[in-house]
Amino acid sequence: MAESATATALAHQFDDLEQQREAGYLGMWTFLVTEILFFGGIFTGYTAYRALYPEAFAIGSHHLDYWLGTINTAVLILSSLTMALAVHASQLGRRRSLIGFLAATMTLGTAFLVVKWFEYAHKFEIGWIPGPDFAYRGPHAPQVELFVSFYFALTGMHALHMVVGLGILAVLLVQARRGRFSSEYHSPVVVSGLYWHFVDIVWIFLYPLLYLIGAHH
Amino acid sequence: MSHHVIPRRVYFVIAALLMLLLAATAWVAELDLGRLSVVAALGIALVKALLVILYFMEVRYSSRLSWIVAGAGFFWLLILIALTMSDVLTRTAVTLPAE
Amino acid sequence: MAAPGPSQEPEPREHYLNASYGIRSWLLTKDHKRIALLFLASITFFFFIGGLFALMIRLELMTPPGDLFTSATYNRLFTMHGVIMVFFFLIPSIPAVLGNFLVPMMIGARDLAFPRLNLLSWYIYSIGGLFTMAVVLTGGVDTGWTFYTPYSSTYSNSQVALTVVGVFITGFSSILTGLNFIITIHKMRAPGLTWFRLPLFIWAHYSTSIIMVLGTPVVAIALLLVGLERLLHIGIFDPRLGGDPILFQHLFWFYSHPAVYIMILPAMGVISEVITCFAHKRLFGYNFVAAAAVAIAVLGFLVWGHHMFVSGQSMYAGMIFSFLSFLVAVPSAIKVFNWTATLYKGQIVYSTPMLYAFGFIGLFTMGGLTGLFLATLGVNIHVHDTYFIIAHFHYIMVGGAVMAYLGGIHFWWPKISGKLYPEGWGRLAALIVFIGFNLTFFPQFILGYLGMPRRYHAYPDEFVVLNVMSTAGATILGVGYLLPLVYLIWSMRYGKSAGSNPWNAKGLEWQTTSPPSTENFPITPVVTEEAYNYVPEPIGHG
Amino acid sequence: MFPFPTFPEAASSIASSIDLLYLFLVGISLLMSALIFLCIFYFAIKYRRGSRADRSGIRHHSLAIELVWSGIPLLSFLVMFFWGAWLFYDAYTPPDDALQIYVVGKQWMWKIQHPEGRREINQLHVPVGQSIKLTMTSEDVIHDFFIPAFRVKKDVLPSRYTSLWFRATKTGSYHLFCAQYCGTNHSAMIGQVVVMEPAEYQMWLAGGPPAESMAQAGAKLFERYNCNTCHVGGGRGPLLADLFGSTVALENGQIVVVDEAYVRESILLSAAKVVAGYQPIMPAFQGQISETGVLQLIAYIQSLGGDSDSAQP
Repeated sequence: MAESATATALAHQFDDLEQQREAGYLGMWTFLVTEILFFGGIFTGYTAYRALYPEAFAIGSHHLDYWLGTINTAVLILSSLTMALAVHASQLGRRRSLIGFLAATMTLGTAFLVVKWFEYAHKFEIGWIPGPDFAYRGPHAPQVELFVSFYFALTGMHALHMVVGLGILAVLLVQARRGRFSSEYHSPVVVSGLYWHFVDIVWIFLYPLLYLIGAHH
Repeated sequence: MSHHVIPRRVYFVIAALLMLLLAATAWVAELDLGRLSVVAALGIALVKALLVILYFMEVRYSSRLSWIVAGAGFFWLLILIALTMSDVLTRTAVTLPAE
Repeated sequence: MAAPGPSQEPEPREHYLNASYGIRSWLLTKDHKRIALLFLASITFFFFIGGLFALMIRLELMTPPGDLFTSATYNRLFTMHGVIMVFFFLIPSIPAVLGNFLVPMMIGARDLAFPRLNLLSWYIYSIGGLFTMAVVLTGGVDTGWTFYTPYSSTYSNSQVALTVVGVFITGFSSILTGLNFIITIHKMRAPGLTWFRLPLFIWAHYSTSIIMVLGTPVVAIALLLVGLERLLHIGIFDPRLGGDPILFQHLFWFYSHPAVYIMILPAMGVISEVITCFAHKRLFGYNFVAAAAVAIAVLGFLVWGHHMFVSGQSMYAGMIFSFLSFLVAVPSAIKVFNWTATLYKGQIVYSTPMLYAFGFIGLFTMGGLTGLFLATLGVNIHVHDTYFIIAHFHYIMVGGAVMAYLGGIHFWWPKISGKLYPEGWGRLAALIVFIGFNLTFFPQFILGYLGMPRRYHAYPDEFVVLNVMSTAGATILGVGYLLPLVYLIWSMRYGKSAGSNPWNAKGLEWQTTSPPSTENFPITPVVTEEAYNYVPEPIGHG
Repeated sequence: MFPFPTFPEAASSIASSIDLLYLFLVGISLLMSALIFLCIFYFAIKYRRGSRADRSGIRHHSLAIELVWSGIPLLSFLVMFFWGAWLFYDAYTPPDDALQIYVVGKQWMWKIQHPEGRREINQLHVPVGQSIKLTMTSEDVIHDFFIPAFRVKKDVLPSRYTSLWFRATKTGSYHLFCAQYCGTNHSAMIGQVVVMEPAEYQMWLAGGPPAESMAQAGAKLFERYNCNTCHVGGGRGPLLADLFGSTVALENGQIVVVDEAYVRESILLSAAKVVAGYQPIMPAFQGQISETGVLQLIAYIQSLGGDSDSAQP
């Protein structure tokens, strides 16, 4: 281990890099646990209302764009793959492929948000926005509005996490270009990777819960 | 976390599995399974999440403590949902499921 | 008796307080001890703001009609009192001040695992606090600290959104503190400091951190949804759409009941330290007291529905929650019995912190026992939402948590400031607080069973005598709280030098200088013995 | 003994049993706290620093003692739980012969209507010795109907019915409070429960401005909203005679009991639970009929016969 690199990377409160690395890893996991419960609050509401109003939730789900949801799921899974590869590159100290995979992850993440943008824009166009002007007037209208509220709360919160994730990746990218990371010191990449995968996992649950209720077509 | 570096091949295999499971989710949703379709959809999602957690997030190669931390999050979520539903589902005893 | 004399030992030339100067050295500090003092200043500010609101509430309630304030003002007073005291004083009180200062020192570490997050935690708290002060200055909020929907989401015409944002932000401060403690306690203990050698203060903070990390996000999202419903019509709790106001109560109490344990567990940790020191004896049943802390943290998450027995929650769920609530009372009882047993054959010194500890046990016992009344379904129907409940939770939160907080501040004041506080004044203040507290809140148990509902601006004439008693007690209590503020500040300048260990206490924090250096210990200490390994002194000594 | 009240009046059939449990808890609490306080005082004095008390044989742990002092409280807690749960069940399960009275809460008043038609505000007149069941709902926020002398209380929710029952045992006038904070004039949302002899109650019912019964008022609403075009013959909607309290099968195969909550939902959100064999063609009346109106319609449908006792959550 290079003496100078260790000295700059090691914070004074830790005894060695290993301790520091484990603390960072566990710290992020603990943070993700709070995130699980943060989304969990809305999921609990979703569970309760879906049990109470199954028909309304099916109607609401049928009106979502099934294909956009599916494509976005695939995009996010791919981005998780590139993120995992970025972490892998950082562990081996391969700077160029680290930069490449970080950029790929950001591209996929942005693609997800662009698709989301079009989905939201369409909802605004047809007036599927909770509130006094909610456009749907068919059967179960109030409860369908509840479903749409959940749709926006869940996907909005998820999109917000994506935006934060993109910000983190941007910082990593800059640092990677400056050569901050090495096979000894790459905790920030690993820890940010955990966050990115978590956001992916949330979507893995959102996809069937929002887009796939009841049989389609 | 450990110094263990997972071979790149593993990541590709996992990603391929995830894509397959995505196709499976979409396919299962087309079938008319009634109540079982929720179970199937969530079951597949759970498997996908586990794959991501164990391999992409490398929990499989980590200390027991990270297993506990990750597990605690889901366990507490289960507490929240289960006890809330113990109220919601029993509030009016008048709605009976069809036999 | 046994007040420590001035220390012969010279004060350290350089310590964390004089290591650097200037406002920047404080606002950009990463030293856990300085951050603790930043928190101390902020929460003291909020404590007296919240206390001021309490005093105004009590003044209004001196007479049956609502004659001092309008009902709209009165509703804002009790809401602001609750919001400030719960979210901006009680929850951060012991963890963010004493915990921040002591957790690294007690485990022989140089700092917390994430010092920058720790500083961030204080900034987040302060931003949340600024929002709350903005609410106070722009007309206040009138939903009660519980923010029940649909009143908060649709009907209230007050600063609900701003308040909700303030509380939401502050929640992250709490999460970061808890996260920091968990990682620090896991990863940074000194060599030889095994889990069952940890001081109980550490066990208490570990348990509290679990609750902070697991509970806070749920109330955060619940409040965020209320805010979104007000601002963007995301109507998840809107009954007109078939939304369920009781769902909000579930999400709210999933955190807010365990939040009581966020307040009381660290208090219990303080009491374990104080009692062992001033009984000069090892704690009776260490393993049970430690396990009880974790048990309270876990079981505490299973009982939230006891706030909703009359809310329209199903009868079946009510019974589950009642049963689980009784279970969580067992570990609390275990703790009280073990503290009492620790006194047996001890060498007890009636110092100020010990007086607070006695007060804590007494008041916490009464608070805990009246909690059983509330967990009992049949009785809960009658006392729910009456002054009985007000009295009960003040016995826990003020009689318990605040007594322990004050006891802890006195106990570690020599370590924090390097100075001794005036012992005579300390004991006097402890006595005044105890008397004032009981006079304020005991009559409220009777009022509650008589049926006086909480959050009432005006009340029927027959309740007046008990209310006057309560108000009289509140003024005494106010004096009791002002005294320490005065003499502790006084002692910072004029107090006698404390020396590194004025109480002859065990524990790593007493092995370093007072005040400690920025790095806490000159060399990392090695632990070779159990916690509280006090050796009985020969009889007749001292 | 004191120049102020220390114990509330007990004027309902369950009041004394709740008081008994309360006093049991007070007794246990006194016992426990006396035990702890005496120990603390005794130890603090006897073992003060410098005293010559014998301190030999100090122990720092004892599994047996720990088990005893966790086991005994646990047992007494179990007694409290079962006793409390049993009373809770009684207090919230109305008897079959209870007289129905309807309560609507709104900021900041209680609107009450008796089935015979007499209405009152912030006052509730009831006969002594007769079980009364209140069916309650709110027009805005959550309220809570609390009668301390009867030891009963229940939240009153918007868009939902909750119920409360009691049997008054003493004539007189008692406090009625709103116990769930409901906004600016929460503390003014109070009133009186007047318990009268049955004969007096009958006279009181007959007094006041001449009023039609709730069922009659409901029948008028039934006509005004043209409900009869579908629900009386015609076959487009279910017939309502002898319907209340029975069970019906829904489109999705569920079986529901036709109770207050179901009728309310079917009027306001008509498409929510359509009876099997009918089309969801009924307009939703949400926002058009007041909560009081809905209660009158329910009373009318009840008056058309059916087993009205069995239907209550």
